[in-house]
Amino acid sequence: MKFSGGVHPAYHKDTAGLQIEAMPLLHRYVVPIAQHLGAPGKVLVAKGDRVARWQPLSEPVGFVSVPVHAPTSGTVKQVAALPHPLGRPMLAVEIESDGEDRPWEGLAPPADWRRLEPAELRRAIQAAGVVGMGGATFPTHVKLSPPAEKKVDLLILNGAECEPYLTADHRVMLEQAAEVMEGLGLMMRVLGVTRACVGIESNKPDALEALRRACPADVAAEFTLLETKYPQGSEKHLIYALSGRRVPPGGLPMDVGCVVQNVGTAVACLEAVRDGLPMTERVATVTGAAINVPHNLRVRVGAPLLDVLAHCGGVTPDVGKVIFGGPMMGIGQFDMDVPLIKGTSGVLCLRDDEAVLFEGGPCIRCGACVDACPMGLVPSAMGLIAERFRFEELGDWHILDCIECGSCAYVCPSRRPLVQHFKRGKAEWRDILEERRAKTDRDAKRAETAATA
Amino acid sequence: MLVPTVVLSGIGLLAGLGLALAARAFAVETDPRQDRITEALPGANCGGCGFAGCGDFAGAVVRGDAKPDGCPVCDQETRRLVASIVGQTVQDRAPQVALILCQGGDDVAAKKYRYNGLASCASAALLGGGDKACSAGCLGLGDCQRVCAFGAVEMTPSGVARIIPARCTACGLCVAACPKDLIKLVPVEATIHVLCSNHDRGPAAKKACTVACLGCKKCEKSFTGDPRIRVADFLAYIDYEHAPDDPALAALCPTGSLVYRGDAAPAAERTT
Amino acid sequence: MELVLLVLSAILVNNFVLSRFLGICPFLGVSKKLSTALGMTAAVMFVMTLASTVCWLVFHGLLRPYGLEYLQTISFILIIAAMVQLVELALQKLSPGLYRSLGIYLPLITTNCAVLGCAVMNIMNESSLLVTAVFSLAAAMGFGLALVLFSGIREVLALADTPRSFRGTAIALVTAGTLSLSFMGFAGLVK
Amino acid sequence: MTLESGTGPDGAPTEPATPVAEPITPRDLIVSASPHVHAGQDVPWIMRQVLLALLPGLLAGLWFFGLGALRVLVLAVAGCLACEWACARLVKRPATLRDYSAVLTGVLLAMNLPSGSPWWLVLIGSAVAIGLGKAVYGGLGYNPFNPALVARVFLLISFPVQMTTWVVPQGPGTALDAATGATPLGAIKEAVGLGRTVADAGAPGLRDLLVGNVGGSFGEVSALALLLGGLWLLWRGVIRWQVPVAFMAATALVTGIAHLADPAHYASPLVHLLGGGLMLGAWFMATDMVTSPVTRRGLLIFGAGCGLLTAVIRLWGGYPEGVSFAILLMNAATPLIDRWTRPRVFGEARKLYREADAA
Repeated sequence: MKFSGGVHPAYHKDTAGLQIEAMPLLHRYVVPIAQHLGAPGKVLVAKGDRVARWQPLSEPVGFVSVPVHAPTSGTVKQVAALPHPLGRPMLAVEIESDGEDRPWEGLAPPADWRRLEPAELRRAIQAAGVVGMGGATFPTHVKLSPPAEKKVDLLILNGAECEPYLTADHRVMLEQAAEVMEGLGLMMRVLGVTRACVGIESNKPDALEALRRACPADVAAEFTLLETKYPQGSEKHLIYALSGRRVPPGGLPMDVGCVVQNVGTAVACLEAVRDGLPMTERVATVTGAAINVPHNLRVRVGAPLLDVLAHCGGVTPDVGKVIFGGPMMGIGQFDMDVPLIKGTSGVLCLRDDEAVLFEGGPCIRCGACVDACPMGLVPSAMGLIAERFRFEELGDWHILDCIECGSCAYVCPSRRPLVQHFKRGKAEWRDILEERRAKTDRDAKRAETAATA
Repeated sequence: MLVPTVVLSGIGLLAGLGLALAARAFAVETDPRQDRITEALPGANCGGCGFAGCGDFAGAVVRGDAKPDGCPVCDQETRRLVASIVGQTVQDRAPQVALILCQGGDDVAAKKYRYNGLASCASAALLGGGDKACSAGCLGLGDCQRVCAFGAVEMTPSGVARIIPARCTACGLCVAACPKDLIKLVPVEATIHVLCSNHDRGPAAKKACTVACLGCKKCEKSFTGDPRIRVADFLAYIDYEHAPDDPALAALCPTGSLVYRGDAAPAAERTT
Repeated sequence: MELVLLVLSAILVNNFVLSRFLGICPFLGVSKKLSTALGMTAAVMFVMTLASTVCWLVFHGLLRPYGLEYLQTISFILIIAAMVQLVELALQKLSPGLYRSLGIYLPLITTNCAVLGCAVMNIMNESSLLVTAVFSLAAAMGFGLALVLFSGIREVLALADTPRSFRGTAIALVTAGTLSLSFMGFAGLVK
Repeated sequence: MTLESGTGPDGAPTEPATPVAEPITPRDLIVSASPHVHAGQDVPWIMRQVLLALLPGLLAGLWFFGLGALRVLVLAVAGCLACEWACARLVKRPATLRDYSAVLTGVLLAMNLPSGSPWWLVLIGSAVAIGLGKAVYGGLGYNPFNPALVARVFLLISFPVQMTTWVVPQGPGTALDAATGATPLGAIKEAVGLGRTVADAGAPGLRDLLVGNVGGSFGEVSALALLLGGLWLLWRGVIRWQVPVAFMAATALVTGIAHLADPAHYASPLVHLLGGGLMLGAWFMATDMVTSPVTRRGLLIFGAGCGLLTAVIRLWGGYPEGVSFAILLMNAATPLIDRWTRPRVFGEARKLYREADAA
């Protein structure tokens, strides 16, 4: 089934043919404690400590929290607020590598996922610090623990990789097809579902073929080649495209009985159980016109951006933007010291003349954004409202349903920074809701005291 | 003469009777105190009290949702009047003025990237805290100026906000609007201010901005006994309860982040 | 057929606001929001229809038999004022939100030339009671149509980057003028 | 800033694959919100496309009305540009001459005027279009009414004589003081008004209507050329099909019913479709993005409303031509249409998922 809206950006999947190459060991790594959505863990190490590879640097606090692990062995140089891909400095552990890459003795023993209970698997996945690798970085074990009242019957494996430029998932599907499918089977076991759908955009038929061939007999998966259209990889739209189910506004995939997992996440889950190895590396695409030698890199989490760029031959002098993630939803970077983290699916280096400059011209009401919005919103009107700072009206326009996919700004002929409007608008609207809730609570409390008095 | 009089008064009587009945059917209780409070208030509907305009605030006072001295704009007399309408008394409080604790314009403060986007501080702050290399620098996009109902904020040519004390009513809207928390309400009489909010260590602060407070403690050490300026976390703070009033203090500061704005200062810089 | 043409004429061709330029005060005053405009339309429809009918009854039943035509204006105003008071009382009770947003414009219906004009016009045209009622309702609907269209535009205009000197009533008047221009396209549609 | 080179597993430093060209200092990078790429279209591009699409109609008009038409065109475009510049100066904003919107307004205005219009009429029209139609609202994007049409209707009501003095087309050599005659629709209206039939009006045949060898505003006469331009716009994705299709369908429907009921007094729908300013209106004026709804459903309603009002005014109103009025009226209704045709939010209300699907 096809969803309405969406756009067809130039795909630039030039790195699709490049084998994944392991990044050499670096002198230093900066491992942020917060690499996932949810509560950051509690730091376990202090300055001067010796750590081994895969040793936990933090422990989860609460359920929606995962630990981070040392990418290599060495000495903790500092635990401090250091540059973070999200923009503001955040607590991180800086490790000076000793070059030995000595593994940690406390690793969990390898195990066969087919013999473990779902609860044990979930524990292993959380302990390994596995998060969604599509970019949202939601802790995987939480997604694999639907509450009892939500009956999940379908696991969807997201191999759409609809962001232009990025080919990391594509390469993982080609080179680690067997592990992807094993990981899928593992996650199906955790969820207790018998049905799985694999969705891949039609520009990657080879990936679909590889996965189909690698599918073990005991994993019941359906394979679908999806229309190549952005944002095909968005959870809600992928679910609709594969099953026809529509996640209600404000709802979660599990509200329609689905769980969506990225292909990279499947491999990470498998490695966590089969090999007992925590998540300390990922595949990231380093590409763009401003990078000298594009790569699909297997890079350890915490590798500083500058070293990654240097490994790829450095950037050209006319570099204008360095983006973590894809060009549609990625985050622009300005500090060369930020580390690549679990959610970094790629590093995109755009030339100065390629970088879109928002001009914020007047909206000419052409309606292109309305046609492009995959969520059925009216970005033109919302942008105007936000531009006049009338945030209290944005709720009527379903601002919270905006998935910030960028389709509207991509087509806007006036180059209006619509996504920035909506990010701000969402934050302001949440504040307003919070205030209203507090006020109703106050009123209720007063009514109560008045009643008792 | 009789007929027209009878006809007119007849119509009038009938209408009056109908209205009287209607008034009974649609009777609504209103609190006359709300109108009196609304009349007493300045009527600028600036929203500084946190309610939607003066009328809304008056209603909140009558219902007990707001304190009678909750209007930050009006003078002491009005506050007393409002309080007396609802049968309360209010404490006097010292007149205040807003102050922007940053003077890092483009001429003195470094930038960490080329910003491209909306001309609003709060929107820019979403992108790594804004383009100023100083993590506590004024972004210069004028959110405070936009919310001020009294035209009391101006942007200097170098791109940093400045309060025009004569117009400031200390309503506090700009304080809430600044995403970098750079605006504070200070007593009008205070003359010495630290116009910096950067908590970085000296070298880092200096690299980001030449007028940053380095936390060198020269000002703090100039006091014998109980200092009225204290440095905490590499930033100097004025003790506004016992505000110092000595033009010579400002000369101690190596970067110029400690300023004197009293009577002895040039007219354009005075706050009192 | 006669009545249908009458209704069309009152709504489109001889629109009270856009062709006769009556009732401009509330047209400009309460057109900032669509919801308020709809409330005002309802209020005016009620007052206009009822007031015109009652005025007709008073005129033909009282004033003319006694030769008191010269009392027309004052007695009509009296009736209209009473109607408006009634609406005001009812609104305050039934829809306090609308009551607040209409504000001063609600009592000002009393001095709304459209309402008085409608009542007087019916007398001048020697209309029958039925025609009076229908014409008044249609006229009020015409007023409402103009008001609702206009409020829709003004809601959008509030988001526009209008030059400072034209903000508010100035741009509203320009818009109303253009709207009036386009309504002239209906000229000659009836009769 | 210096680069740290990588170290191999044995701890020995390894050289980067290729030397690094230039170390980038962070402040050189651009940071903006996502997305970081763009489809490429911009406002001047759209305006240029519309201008290009107008070319066939424009050339046809110039062919039939000659120098007079050219004079009107040049005056209108120059007037609009000058006005745009002056207005920008007045409100102290940067002049936006380069987005071609003023040129487009000028061309559209010219095409809506008789080729024999006196120079002052054209200049007043330009001033009204840009000044009253656009600049007072804050410029491009904020005007609720189509500027060219505001000017045309303004002129039509203020100067009815000059605005209805139609030059008879005589090819490129048409003299400036050429003979005048009626438009086809005007002739029909007059004949019917005098109690005669449509056939008595002696209106030109469909072929002349199609190529444009008839009296009228100089840019509206050639239905075929305008249709070609419109289709090209559609193919380029500049306009959406809903407006022209709904516009023409509604006009054809209403005039068709009237024609079937009384062919003697109501002209055939083909005459209505090809005659007057309908093609120009449906493809180029009603499709103006700023003044039409943003949703496709809204555009359908908008187009149908334009068509309906056009037909009603033409058949029963006082004016022989109703396209301008109809579009202006629907412009006024656009905010309401937008409000009531908001698309459904993904996943809202209609729930496709039921327990049965899960099984």
